[in-house]
This record gives sequence, C-alpha cells and structure tokens, in this order.
Amino acid sequence: MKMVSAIIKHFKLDEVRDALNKIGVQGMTAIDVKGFGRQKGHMEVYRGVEYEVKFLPKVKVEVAVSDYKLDEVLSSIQSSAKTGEIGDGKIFVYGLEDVVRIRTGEHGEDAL
Amino acid sequence: MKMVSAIIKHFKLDEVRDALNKIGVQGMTAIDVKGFGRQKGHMEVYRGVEYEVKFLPKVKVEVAVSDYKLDEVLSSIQSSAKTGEIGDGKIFVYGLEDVVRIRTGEHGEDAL
Amino acid sequence: MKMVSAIIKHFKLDEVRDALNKIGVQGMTAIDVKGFGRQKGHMEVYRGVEYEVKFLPKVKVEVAVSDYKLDEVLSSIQSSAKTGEIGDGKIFVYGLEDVVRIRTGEHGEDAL
Amino acid sequence: MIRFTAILTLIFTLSVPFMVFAEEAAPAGPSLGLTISNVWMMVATFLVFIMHLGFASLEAGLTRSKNTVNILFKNTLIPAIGLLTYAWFGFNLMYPGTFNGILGFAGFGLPFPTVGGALDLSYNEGYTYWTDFLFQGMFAATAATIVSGAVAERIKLNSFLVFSAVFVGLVYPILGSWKWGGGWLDSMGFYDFAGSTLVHSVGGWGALIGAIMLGARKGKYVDGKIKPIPGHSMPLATIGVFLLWLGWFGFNGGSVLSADPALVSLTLVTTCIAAAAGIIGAMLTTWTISKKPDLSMVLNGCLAGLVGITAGADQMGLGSSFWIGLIAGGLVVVSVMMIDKMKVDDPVGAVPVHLVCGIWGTLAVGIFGAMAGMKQFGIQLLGVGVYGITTALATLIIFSMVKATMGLRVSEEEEVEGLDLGEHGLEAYPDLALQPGAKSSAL
Amino acid sequence: MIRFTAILTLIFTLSVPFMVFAEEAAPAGPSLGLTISNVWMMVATFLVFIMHLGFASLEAGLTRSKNTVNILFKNTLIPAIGLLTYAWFGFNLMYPGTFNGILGFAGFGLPFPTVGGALDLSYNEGYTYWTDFLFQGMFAATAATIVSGAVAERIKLNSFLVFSAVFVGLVYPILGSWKWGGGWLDSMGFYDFAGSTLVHSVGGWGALIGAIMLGARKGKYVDGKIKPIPGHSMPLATIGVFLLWLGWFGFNGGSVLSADPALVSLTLVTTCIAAAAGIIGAMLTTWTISKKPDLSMVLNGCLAGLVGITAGADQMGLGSSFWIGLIAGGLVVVSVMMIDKMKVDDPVGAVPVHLVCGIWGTLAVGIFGAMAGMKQFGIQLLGVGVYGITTALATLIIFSMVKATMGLRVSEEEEVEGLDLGEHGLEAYPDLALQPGAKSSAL
Amino acid sequence: MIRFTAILTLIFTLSVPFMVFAEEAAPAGPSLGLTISNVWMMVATFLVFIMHLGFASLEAGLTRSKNTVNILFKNTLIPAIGLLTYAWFGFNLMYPGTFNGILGFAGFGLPFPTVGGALDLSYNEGYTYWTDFLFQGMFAATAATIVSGAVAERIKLNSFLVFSAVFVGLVYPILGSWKWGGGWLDSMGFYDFAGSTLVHSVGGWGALIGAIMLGARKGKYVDGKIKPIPGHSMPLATIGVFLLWLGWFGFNGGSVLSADPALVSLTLVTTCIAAAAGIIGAMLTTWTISKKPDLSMVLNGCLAGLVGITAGADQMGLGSSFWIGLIAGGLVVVSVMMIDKMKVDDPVGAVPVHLVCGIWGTLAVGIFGAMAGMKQFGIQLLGVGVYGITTALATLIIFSMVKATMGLRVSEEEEVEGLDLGEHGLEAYPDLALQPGAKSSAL
Ligand SMILES: Nc1ncnc2c1ncn2[C@@H]1O[C@H](COP(=O)(O)OP(=O)(O)O)[C@@H](O)[C@H]1O
Ligand SMILES: Nc1ncnc2c1ncn2[C@@H]1O[C@H](COP(=O)(O)OP(=O)(O)O)[C@@H](O)[C@H]1O
Ligand SMILES: Nc1ncnc2c1ncn2[C@@H]1O[C@H](COP(=O)(O)OP(=O)(O)O)[C@@H](O)[C@H]1O
Repeated sequence: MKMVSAIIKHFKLDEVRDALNKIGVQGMTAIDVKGFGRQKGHMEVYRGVEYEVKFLPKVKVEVAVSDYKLDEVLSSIQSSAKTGEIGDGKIFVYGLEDVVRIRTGEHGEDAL
Repeated sequence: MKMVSAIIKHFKLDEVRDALNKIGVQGMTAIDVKGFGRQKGHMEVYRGVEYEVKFLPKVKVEVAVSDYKLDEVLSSIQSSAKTGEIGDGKIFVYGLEDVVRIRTGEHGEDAL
Repeated sequence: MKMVSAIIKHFKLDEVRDALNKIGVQGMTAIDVKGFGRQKGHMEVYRGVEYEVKFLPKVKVEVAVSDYKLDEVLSSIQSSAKTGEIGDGKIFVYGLEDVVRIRTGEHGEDAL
Repeated sequence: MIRFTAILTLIFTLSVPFMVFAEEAAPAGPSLGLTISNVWMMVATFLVFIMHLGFASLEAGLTRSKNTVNILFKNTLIPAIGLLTYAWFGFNLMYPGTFNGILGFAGFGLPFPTVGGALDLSYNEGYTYWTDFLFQGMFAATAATIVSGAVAERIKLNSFLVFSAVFVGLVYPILGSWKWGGGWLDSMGFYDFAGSTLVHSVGGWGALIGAIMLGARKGKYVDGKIKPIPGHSMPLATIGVFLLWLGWFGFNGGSVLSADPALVSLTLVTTCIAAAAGIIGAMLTTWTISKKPDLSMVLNGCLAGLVGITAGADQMGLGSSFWIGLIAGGLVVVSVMMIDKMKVDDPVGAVPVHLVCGIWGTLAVGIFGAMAGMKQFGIQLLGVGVYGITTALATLIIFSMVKATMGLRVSEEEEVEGLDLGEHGLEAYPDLALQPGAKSSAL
Repeated sequence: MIRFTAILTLIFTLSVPFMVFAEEAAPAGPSLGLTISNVWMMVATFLVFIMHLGFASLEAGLTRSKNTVNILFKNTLIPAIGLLTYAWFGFNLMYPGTFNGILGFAGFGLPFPTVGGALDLSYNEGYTYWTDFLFQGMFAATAATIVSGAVAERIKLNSFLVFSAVFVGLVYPILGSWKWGGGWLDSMGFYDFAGSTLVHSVGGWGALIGAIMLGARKGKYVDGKIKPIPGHSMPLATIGVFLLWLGWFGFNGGSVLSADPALVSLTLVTTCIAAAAGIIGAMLTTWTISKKPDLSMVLNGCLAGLVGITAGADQMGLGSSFWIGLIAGGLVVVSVMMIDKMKVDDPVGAVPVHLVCGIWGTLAVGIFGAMAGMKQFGIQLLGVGVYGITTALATLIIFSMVKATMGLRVSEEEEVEGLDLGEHGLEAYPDLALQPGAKSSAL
Repeated sequence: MIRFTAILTLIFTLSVPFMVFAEEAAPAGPSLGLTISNVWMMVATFLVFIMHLGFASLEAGLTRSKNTVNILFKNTLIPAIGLLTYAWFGFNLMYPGTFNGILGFAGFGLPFPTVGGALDLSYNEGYTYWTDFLFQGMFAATAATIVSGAVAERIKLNSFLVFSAVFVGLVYPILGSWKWGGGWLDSMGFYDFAGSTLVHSVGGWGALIGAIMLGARKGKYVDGKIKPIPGHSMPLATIGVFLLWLGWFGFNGGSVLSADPALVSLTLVTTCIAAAAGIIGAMLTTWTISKKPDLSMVLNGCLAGLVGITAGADQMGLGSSFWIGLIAGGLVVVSVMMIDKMKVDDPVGAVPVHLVCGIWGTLAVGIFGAMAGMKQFGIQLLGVGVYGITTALATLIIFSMVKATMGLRVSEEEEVEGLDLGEHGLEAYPDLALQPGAKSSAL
C-alpha cells in the first residue's frame, strides 16, 4: 500500500476530492499547512514597514491507496490540482507498511 | 523503527495518550486534521440554503516506536480509540529510516 | 529520496528555514502541531482549578531531499533548531518512493 | 413548528384589541422637569438595553466555541421574548395598581393613560408611561438572561425559550409586584433599590435550579475530579463585563426614577466604587489562592461588586460601597470554587455573581449605610428567604414541566458535537473549518 | 495617489474661506427647553454614530476573514468621508432653505447663524445649528454604509471610496431635500419619519445596483446551484446587530427633533416592539423553512423590524408596531432566499433588510397607524417609486462611470487571495498564520 | 501577596473615617438648569468610562494573542485602581481649592459639601459634587491606560500595577492641579481645554519613558532591521477606535462642564471634523508612503485627530478643526515610522498618538482659532515643555524605583511563551489549543 500526500492550493480542494471520489477513493485526510517553495511569498506592510510573509497557506491531502491504484490516483490528483502556475504544489509517495481500521480491527488492504 | 499515525476522534485524544503512556510510550505529536471517509459529513444551513460540510474534524496522533513495540502500540491505540461507530478512524504504519534527537544529536533507537 | 520531518520550537522556524536555504533546499512545508514528550506541559489555572495542558505547541517542518543530501540536511536542521534544552524536538526520516510536481507532471528527483 | 406559529399568530390576533393604539399622541406642553427626567430615564433604558449585549458577550466568551451560535441565539431571543410578553401582560402583572399585595393584574396590552386624547403627562414626575414600560421591560429581560449562562452548553433550545417566556412573563413580574409593585413585602419595609434580590437573586435562583436539574456538562467532573472547561474568548468576556458595568449606570442610576441630580450622581458613585472594589477584592483573593491572578475571576468580581451594591446603591456612603464591593469580590471567588466542589456546573459563574452577591447586597442594606439596623436586617433576611423559596419552587416547577413534555437536555452526541451544529447547523467561526475559498490563500 | 492627494489638498484649501470660523461662540443665556432638547439630540447623535461600528461589525462578521481588513477599512472611511462632504456641501444641498423643491444649494461650508457675534440660539427649539449638522451628518453616512455590505468581498477599494463620496455627498442630500428639506414630495404629503425610504431604501437601491453590476463572488453560484459562503464570525455579527438596535434609539428617537417626552418615548417603544417582533418573525419563518433556526437570519430579522418601523415610528400604536415588525421579520427571510435564487449576491443581506423592508415600512404608514388610508397609501407608493427610480438611476450612472474609469472589481486572483492582502497587505488575524513569535509556544 | 492584602486592608480601614457617609442625601428642590447640566455631565462620564473598553480592545487587537489576557487584565484593573486612588486622595490633590499653585491637598476621602444635612447643590452650576468626582475620576484613569499600550507584551504585571497606582494617584493629579486645579500654569494663561497635554501628553511621556526603559520586544529589531510584529485582531482594534471616538464625545463635550447648547455642540462638531480629517490624513500619508493603505495607521489617524483637537476643541472653527486633524493624521504616520527607526518599541502607537499629537494639539491653540497669537503660542510651548520635563522625570523615577525593587521586565522565557501563560496561566483563546471537548467535532 502507498500513502499519497499532496500539497495543493486551498481552492482546489473540492475538485481534488471530487476527482478522487470519481475513481473510487472514499477516504482521505486534509490538513492546513504552510508552504515554502519556488513561489515567492507575498509582501505585507505593517505600520510603515514592509516584510515578506514567506509561508503561503496550502492544504495537504493524504490518501492511502492500494499499490495497483497508485498511478491512477497520482494522475487524478495531478490533473485536478493543476492550474499551470508556480505554486501548484507537489505530491509525495510513501510506502505504507500496514493500515488498521480502528472500528473493526481489520488490517492491511481490508482496512483501506 | 516505525511511525504510527492514527486518525482518531477529538474526544478520544486523552484516552489514547493515557493508554500509550501506560505501555511506556513517552512521546507523541498531535495534529488537527479534517477527515473524509465512510462517515458522512453534517448538514449545515446558512441563510436558507442547506449544504454538506464534508470534512469532519479529527486528530492525527503520530508516534515513533521501535519495531518490537509496534504491535503493542497498535492494539493499544485501537482499543482506546474505539467506540464501535463509523468514523472511529484509521491507523497507518510507515517505515522510519532514522530518528535524530535535536538536543543531543543522537540517532536511531537512542533518539526515540 | 527521503522525507525529513522535524518537530521544532516555533521561534526556531525562521532560523531553520534560513539554514536550509543556505544549503540549497528551496522547498519545505510547515505545520502547526502539538507535542507531548519529555518536556512537561505547563500548568494553567481556570476559576480556581489548576490543570496541566499536556500538549505544547510545536512546528513540524517537512523537507523532501535527494538521498545524497540527507546528512547535510539533518545536521543543518539539528544545529539550527538546537537550544540545548529539553523540548528541542526530533527529526524523523522516511523513505520517499516518488515525488510529482503538479504543475509540470515531472516525477522523481526532477520534481524536487 | 408550523403549529406553534399558528397558535402564536392566533394568540396575538386575539390580543390586539387590548393593545390600545396611540394614534393621537400629540403632547400638550410638557413640563421641563418631566422632560429632563424623561431624557435621563430614556438614557438609562438604553444602558439597560446594552446589558443584553453584555450578557451575550460574556456568556459566549466563557463557553466553548462549539456552542457560541446557540448562546448568541438565546441572548438575541431573550430581549425579544421579554419585551413582547412584558408588553402583553408582564408589565400589568408587576404594576397592577392597588391590589391584594400578592397577585394583581391590570389587563392585557398597554392601555396608556390619556387626557384630552393625548398621553397623560401627569402619569409620573420622572417619566412618561411609555418610558416607564420600556425601562421596566428592559429590566425584566435581564432576569432570564442570568439563567441562560448557567444552563449553557447543554440545554435544548426550544426548552430554554419556553422556560424564558414563562420566567420573564409570569414569575418575574408576580414576584416583582410584591416589592416594586407595592405588594406585601414593600409594606413590610423590605428594601431593594435596583434589584439585588428582585432581579439578580431571582435570576440566580433560576440559574441554580436550572444547573442542578440539567446536571454537569460532559467531562466537567470526571472520577470525582474537577476538570476546568475554559471559555473560548477572553476578549469577548471582557467586552461583556465592560458593557455590563456601563449598563449598570442605567440599571442603578435609572432606578432613582428621576433625574434628581444629588441622588442619581451619588448612586453612580457608589456603583462605580463597588465595581472597582469588587475587581480588587477578586484579584486579591484569586491571586492569594491560585498564585496566578485569574482574569475570568476578576471579571466576575467586577460584576459581584455591581450586584452587591444594587440593593442599597442610594443608601450608601463611599466607605460602605467600598466594603460591600470588596467583600462581594472575595465572595464570588470563594463561591465559584465552592459551587464547583458541590459539582454544580455553572459555566459562567451566574450563581456566585447573581445569587450569592445578590443575597449579600440585600443583607448589606441592613448592615451598612443609612438603613443599617437589626430590624432592617431581619426584614432583608425575610425578603431574601421569601424570594429564595418562591423562585426556587417556581423554577423547579417550570423546569420539571418542560422536562416532562419537551425534555431539557440535548443528546450526548449533540453535546459532544456542539449545540451550534445540533440546534442551528451553523458554526460560530466557519473560516476555522477547512473550507475552500474561506482561507486567504495565495494562488 | 500623490496626484489625488494634491487635488484634495487644493480643493480643501479653496473651500476654507467658505468654512466660517466660530471664534466667538459664547452663548447668551440659552433657554432651558432648548438646553434639554439639545442634550437629547446630542445623545441621539452619539447613538447614530455608534451605528457605524454596528455596520462595521455586522459586515465583517458576515463575510470571510480574508476580506475583514478591507471591510473595516471601508467602514472607518465612510463616516470620515460622510462627515467631511456633508460639512463641505451635503448639508446645504439637503437643507437649502426655501427652494424650487427639486434642487437647491445654500453654499459651501457651514455658515452658522449668529446674533450679536454668538451662535443664534433661536435657530430651532430643539437643537443648535451645530447639533443639527452633526445629527444629520451621522445619518447621511449610514446610507453609504448600507451599500458597503452588498458589494463586499470583491469591489476595489478606491472605486468604492469614490462611489461613497459621490453617493453620500450628492445623491443622498439631493434626494433627501425632496422630503426632509421641504421639497416637492414633502409638499405632496409623502411621509417618512426617520428614513425607511430616505435612508434605507436609498441605501438599499444602491446596494442592489452595486451587487448586480459587480456580479456574484467567485464560487457563490456554481453550475446553477447556490453555494453558501458563511461569514467568519457570528459573535462579531451579533455585536453589530445589538449596536445597530442601540443606535436606532437615536435614529428614530432623535428624529422627533426635540426631547418631547410623549412623542420620543412612544417612538422608542414602537421601535423596540418592532425589533422584537422582527426577531420572532424571522425565527418562526427560518425555523419553519429550514428546520433549523438560523442566527444570521434572526439578526437580519431584528434589523428588518427596525427598518420597517422607521417610516412611521411616531404614528403607530403597539399592535401596529408588532405586526409591522413581525411581517418585516418574515419578509426578510423570504427575500434573502428569493434574491439568492435570482443570483444577486448580497453577502450581508443589505437588499432584503434595507430595500425590501424599507419599502414595506414606507407603505405600512398607509396601512397602519394614525395616517392609514388609501390616499396616504397612494402617496407613499409614489414616494417609494420616485425614490426607487431616481436612486437606481443615479447609482447606475455613478457605478458605470467608476467602472469605465477605474474599474469596479478586483482581479480574480486578488479575490481568491482575499482583499486584505491585495488591497492592504495586512491580515485581520495575523496570529493564525504561522509566524514565529506570534504563537504562545512554550520554550 | 498576602502581606500586600493585609497592608491594603489596613490602609483602607484607616482611611474610612475620611470617607464621609452620605446617609441623608435627599435633595431639596434642585434647579432645572443644574438638573439638565448634571444629566449631560453624567452622560459624558459614561462616555469617558467606555473609553477604557476602547483602550482595552485597541491594545489587545494590536498585540499578539499570547499576551491578550495580560492586556485585558491590566485594562480592567486600571479603572479600578484609578477610581479608588482618586477617591482616596487623587481628587483632592488635583482640586485642592485655593493653594500655592504647585502642590495642595484637600484631605483624604471625599468630604462632600452639605447644606442642611443634604448635598449642597450650589457646589457648581453644571454638576453635583458626585458627578464632578466621577467625571474627573474616569478621566484620571485614562492617563495610565495610555502607558499600558506602550509597555505591553513585556512588562511584569505587578510592576505595572504599582506604577499605575502611583502615576494615576499622584503624578497625574499633581500635574493636573497646575492647570485645571487653578495652579500656576493656569494663572499664566496656559490653555488646554480637555487635556491634549494634561491627559494625553502626560500619558504619552509615561509611554515613551516606559518603552525606552523596558527595551524592545524580543524579535522586533534584529540585526539593525525592523521586523514588524502585527497585532492579532484587526476587528478588536477597530472596535476599540470606534469606542474611543464615541468616548471622546464625552471627553471633549463633557469638558464644557455644563450642558451649554452652543458650546457643547460646537465642541462635538470640531471633535468629529478633526477625527474625520485625521482618518483622511493618515490614509493619504500611508497610501503615499507604503503604496498600500494600512488600517492600523488609519485607526491611529482617527485617534490622532481626536487628540489633536482636544486642547482647543471649544476654540476652533470648522476649517481649523479640519487642518488640525488632517495634520495630526499625517504626523501620526510619520512619527510611528520615525519612532520605530529610533528603535523605541511602542506596539500600539501610544507615543505618536498621545505624545506627538498631544503636543501638536496644544501648540495648535496658539496657531488656529480664537486664541491664536504669538504670545499664546509661547505660553503653550512653555506648558508643553514644563509638562514634558516633569512627567518624564517623574516617570523615570517611578520606573527606576520599581525596576530596582521588583524588576520591570518578564524573563525572556516568559516573553517567548507569552505573558498570558506566564503571569496568568490562562490563554485568551483556549479553544485554539488542542483540547478534547473544546473543538466541535462530530462523533
Ligand atoms: N522539497 C520540498 N519538501 C517539502 N515540501 C515542498 C518541497 N518543495 C515544495 N514543497 C511544497 O510544495 C509547495 C509548492 O512548491 P513550489 O516549488 O512553490 O511549486 P512548483 O513546484 O509548482 O514550482 C510548496 O509551497 C511547499 O509546501
Ligand atoms: N484512504 C484513506 N486515506 C487517508 N485517510 C483516510 C482514508 N480513509 C479514511 N481516512 C481517514 O480516517 C477517518 C475515518 O474513516 P471512516 O471511513 O470514516 O471510518 P471507518 O473506517 O471507521 O468506517 C476519515 O475521517 C479520514 O480522516
Ligand atoms: N516517539 C515520538 N513520536 C512522535 N513524536 C515525538 C516522539 N517523541 C517526541 N516527539 C515529539 O518531539 C517533541 C520533543 O520531544 P521531547 O521528548 O520533549 O524533547 P527531547 O527529545 O529534546 O527531550 C515532542 O513535543 C513531540 O512533539
């Protein structure tokens, strides 16, 4: 199993969720994060002094998937989250050694 | 070493922490997240229009453990976080290649 | 590739970011978390009753790096985040199986 | 719900004849004295009105964000329900004119006195009929608000609304008539200038009975230990207390019922000295007991001083006001802790502030100031007792009836999830949820 | 920007001669009646002033946190712009003295009447020249504020400021002169006590035209479906509404233009009964329609009742006030939903509250109370129509000209990112961002 | 702490004899003129009172959330300490009757004037003894509040409380007696209508010395660069400024010390025009300099205009008021930036607003309006200098003594962690922490 963790723009969250739903992914977890990357932060001014807020608000979406689904999920996220501009984000893929469904105690693929 | 990452209900956080303490786990990190799963979101109404808030508030608890402790930790979390109802959450297990304690610079199991 | 995930103190965030920038790391993601560890929480009083707030505010910084850069990144974080006192935090290292840049669709090292 | 609407519509339709129209309210040369006093009484009315925002802010601030919409909703409804029931029958229950001293009723609606087709300005030297009604009506609604804080975070919305309507429409006016309406306790010499007992203790008893009948919030008392449940916004709570202090200028100052310069200004000074002393008293007590000075206690201390001085604000000198306030400030801290130990869960401290200090203030009239004396103290004690027993009983009956018919407490699930979602389907701070578009997010 | 500053400076420099100095304003034995009424009118002025904070809070509460700084900025600027333009020419456009009934102007600045070198106190029985100006000036600025809510979260800051200056400086006073300035609609018998039409509908038409011309906020109507965009803070919104109710005591009570005890106090009672009934009306309607009682609707219901009673607050009895308010409360809920279905995006409900209920209140003068009658109803309808057409037209022209020259709407990117960053480079709640040092973080 | 309590109790016990009781305050036919003016002065008192909430909100809004409880605590204590010390000795230090012009004292407590056992109503034409005390007492406390903002986020709580007690109890009244008490500067012709110097500059000097002695907040100036530390809530800051503007109606309007219709209403108009012009002045300056219009600066600009007009609010015409306000608005923006460059860390802008514009307003009396002239300008300059030197010196001494005995600044750890946890063990927004039960979380 793999854990897919995508850093995307806030306003793309609904689209990504719908895209994932469409290919049969039923669970995911979203987290508010702040990103720092090629996209430069925005300038703010406070009481006459300008300063750069370097971390930009992003959402991280985590989806656990079976190995065979990985490619489909990756391209689904990539196409639904894309605007073509800098700051679109990144997807990270981790190996997942086990999954447990708390309610039932099931392990592995069954728990997904 | 493994990283155990559990998505649980907010009001179970204290119980899970206490359960982990009891089996000797002394460190953990908690994060506010929003979950989307089998459990359906709640309906809200705003100015006459109903809509579904699909992401529900959950907590993610991350615990790094030695390999030999994994099973104990998993069952400890599973039993303390369980209510038996949909939405109890999931536990994900990752492989952990290294750990560093910042204060001392120790690596590996010693740093846990 | 590796994912380096460091739990640090809030007021060290800028230093860590600058240190990473200096060694050529251009992207990272930061998340507000609450930590529980050797460092004890603080006591609060509310309406005559004392209680311990056990989870302390921390920041998690996630940095994806090429394998060859791992050691440099680890020691850079460790030295910039260190105060020498309990609660300095921990660094966790995961294996990263793939990375995708959403904007371009590039995979692997190219996407970093 | 639809049935409820229909009944309400019917009831109001029937009552309209009783609401006499004021089509020709053109006045004929009002006296300057009346005009001045009436301006003052109107200002006092505005100040009492703003206390409702004070209560709303304080209660919202001292409870959790998942119940904030519910609190704000209740506190918006209370003045509405209060004013309408008071207009419909409450005012005439409270001030029935000459009556048997226990229960009287001057009829439905507000049949205003006229002379030559216009409003009779000889109604009172200090205010017109309309000002009288509005000032008293704003007062009436505050009693219900006091209960609201103590039962917060677990009471069902419609149960609370029904309770409030009965409490503010019937209980408060009837009990009020015994003293302010010229009833039997008034004849006996019981003194309560602006309502330490008539408003605050009455509200406080309602709060106590309500809190006991509902039981504690889930998670408040676990394995015999008290687990604090901090409120969600100290700024809101502080805004609330400052607005309440502001409102008290009208609450006490308006209770002079005229613009009499000496008496009104003395009242304002005693009120402020007691409030200031209440703050100091609470600070010293909490700092001594808890080692750290607790803002929420100091805020309660300010209100404690205000409630304490209310019964005798026109009878005290500066020294007396200072001591009444200082003691009230200490009392409130100690009684918050005691009530907590008795496992009565009162999220905002309504019982310590309004009940405990209401009693203290009423008795203080017999201890300090112009009326001090054993005999007066005895009468004050009697009044405290009478109001205590009758209000407690009345509240018990109403809450029991509501409980039997509609239920009192929300489900455990709703309580955990928060009443905002359960009762209203609306969050207080929706942007804190993860909503696309809500966050300010750079592209 | 620099050019703008230069022009403004030039303009004001030129106009200073018109601002007559009041160096010797020492009064010579004012009458007690004037003194009392003037105190009352000053209090009323303060209350109307605080409505600006009410609007600021309500609008900020009902919109998203990423646009909060922008809303607060606009609402801070509006009274400033309003007072200065009104001082400079607005007051003398609105009250030109005897004029042709359509357009008159008494000159730039505020040339106050003097007698023997001092302020002429015979100016009016109820207030001095200065009180008159300040009370009317505070009123004027509210009309622009109404528009602000409807166009929130997408209008360019400087475009809005220019619009406001013209709207409050020219449109409102000229239209106002037709009735309150003694113009042609006044001669025809049109009645609008405190401005259901002159303030609220005028503001409401501006709001409607503005909202239509700007188009909906991104994400509000997607694939033909309405997607609610909840505001970010219900406590702020509630504080706003309570402050507005408080302000209305001055808005309506001050419109008596003297401290007449009978009339002012009656006005306050009708105002409060209508507000209370508006709350109940909105609650019943929203509870019936949505199954859950919506706080934001109940808050709007309170304002609806207040707007509804405003045209006839001195003409109504209690029953009439109740029905006017109750119907307004129902109307506002229904019209919020209807306007939404028509895909006009009005984030705070300015159109339902101020336009719909402003019209309702104006017509109600012909249906209820002392002036009720077919003829009066006809005249009221005429007034509603005249003000509707002229304001809509005027607003259309101004907005079109602003659009052509400076543009109306911020870029899509700025809208997504929020106007706080785009227009001001400042966040409303910077601590919620991840800033080292901001968070309370144990070492 | 216990010892402190004991001492305080002792002190107050001793002083009680000095607090004469007002047992028989029944008035005997007050004149209508007095009654009216007294109503006005009481209203003005309420307005000055609400400034304390204004300061609390503004300061809390412009600082970080980890120090909010501390700020609210201080601002709740200040009026309490202010009123009690003023009652005990401050009032009689400030208004000692006939005295040597430099230092006088009319005794402890408030020995009110009586005639025939009742309050002597011939005390003053405009107010009773009690109203006088309360109005002046509310004023007194504002001077200490000004300091509070400048030393925020790093001063020890008890050190600040001790400083405040001495500052408001001794420094302010003694300095005040030189002018308002009829002392030597008054004799010389120095003019300060409502306190640009006596309240605002005095507070501002305290703020400046305090900010310098404490040093900057950790992280404000790093490697010679200014790192902005944005406040945590712009809505709170805005609420604060609107409440302050509201309060200024009483601050300036009440300083007429009677309800004189011409003078009071003129004062209100000049006050509002200056506030409005201050907003515009600050907006133009910040927009020009920073390219983006900064809300926090515009809010400061409003206060700058208000502080600027305060010294001559009864002496100015409209044009003068406009220019005084506009310049104040520009001045505040420039001086915020200059003070920052000098590495004096003043989180809320207390020094630019109260000190810089207080000086500007005092001098403006010699430049604009009825008193303009070289001679008056010279006297004004003298007053500014005298108050500057003495206040700065007095503050330096007090702060040095406090520093030597109790220390001034919290530990670096406490500063990083926040004073809310360090001094109070309480968070301002506990729900934002991860507390089970706090969050609204679906089961
Ligand atoms: N090396 C990295 N490690 C962790 N997160 C990263 C890394 N690089 C980028 N990110 C995250 O991805 C987001 C988008 O990256 P960015 O470089 O700005 O965009 P793009 O790849 O489209 O040019 C960043 O805001 C950050 O949260
Ligand atoms: N595939 C997944 N990837 C990531 N997180 C998931 C996944 N499935 C579920 N979750 C998380 O687990 C939580 C509980 O899942 P849910 O399916 O509702 O409960 P249950 O497994 O008990 O039926 C979700 O709210 C979500 O945060
Ligand atoms: N086993 C663990 N799993 C996950 N997070 C941990 C673990 N141990 C510590 N942490 C995180 O690291 C932070 C610092 O750990 P702590 O033990 O207090 O410091 P130190 O290692 O310097 O003594 C904690 O607050 C927690 O967030």
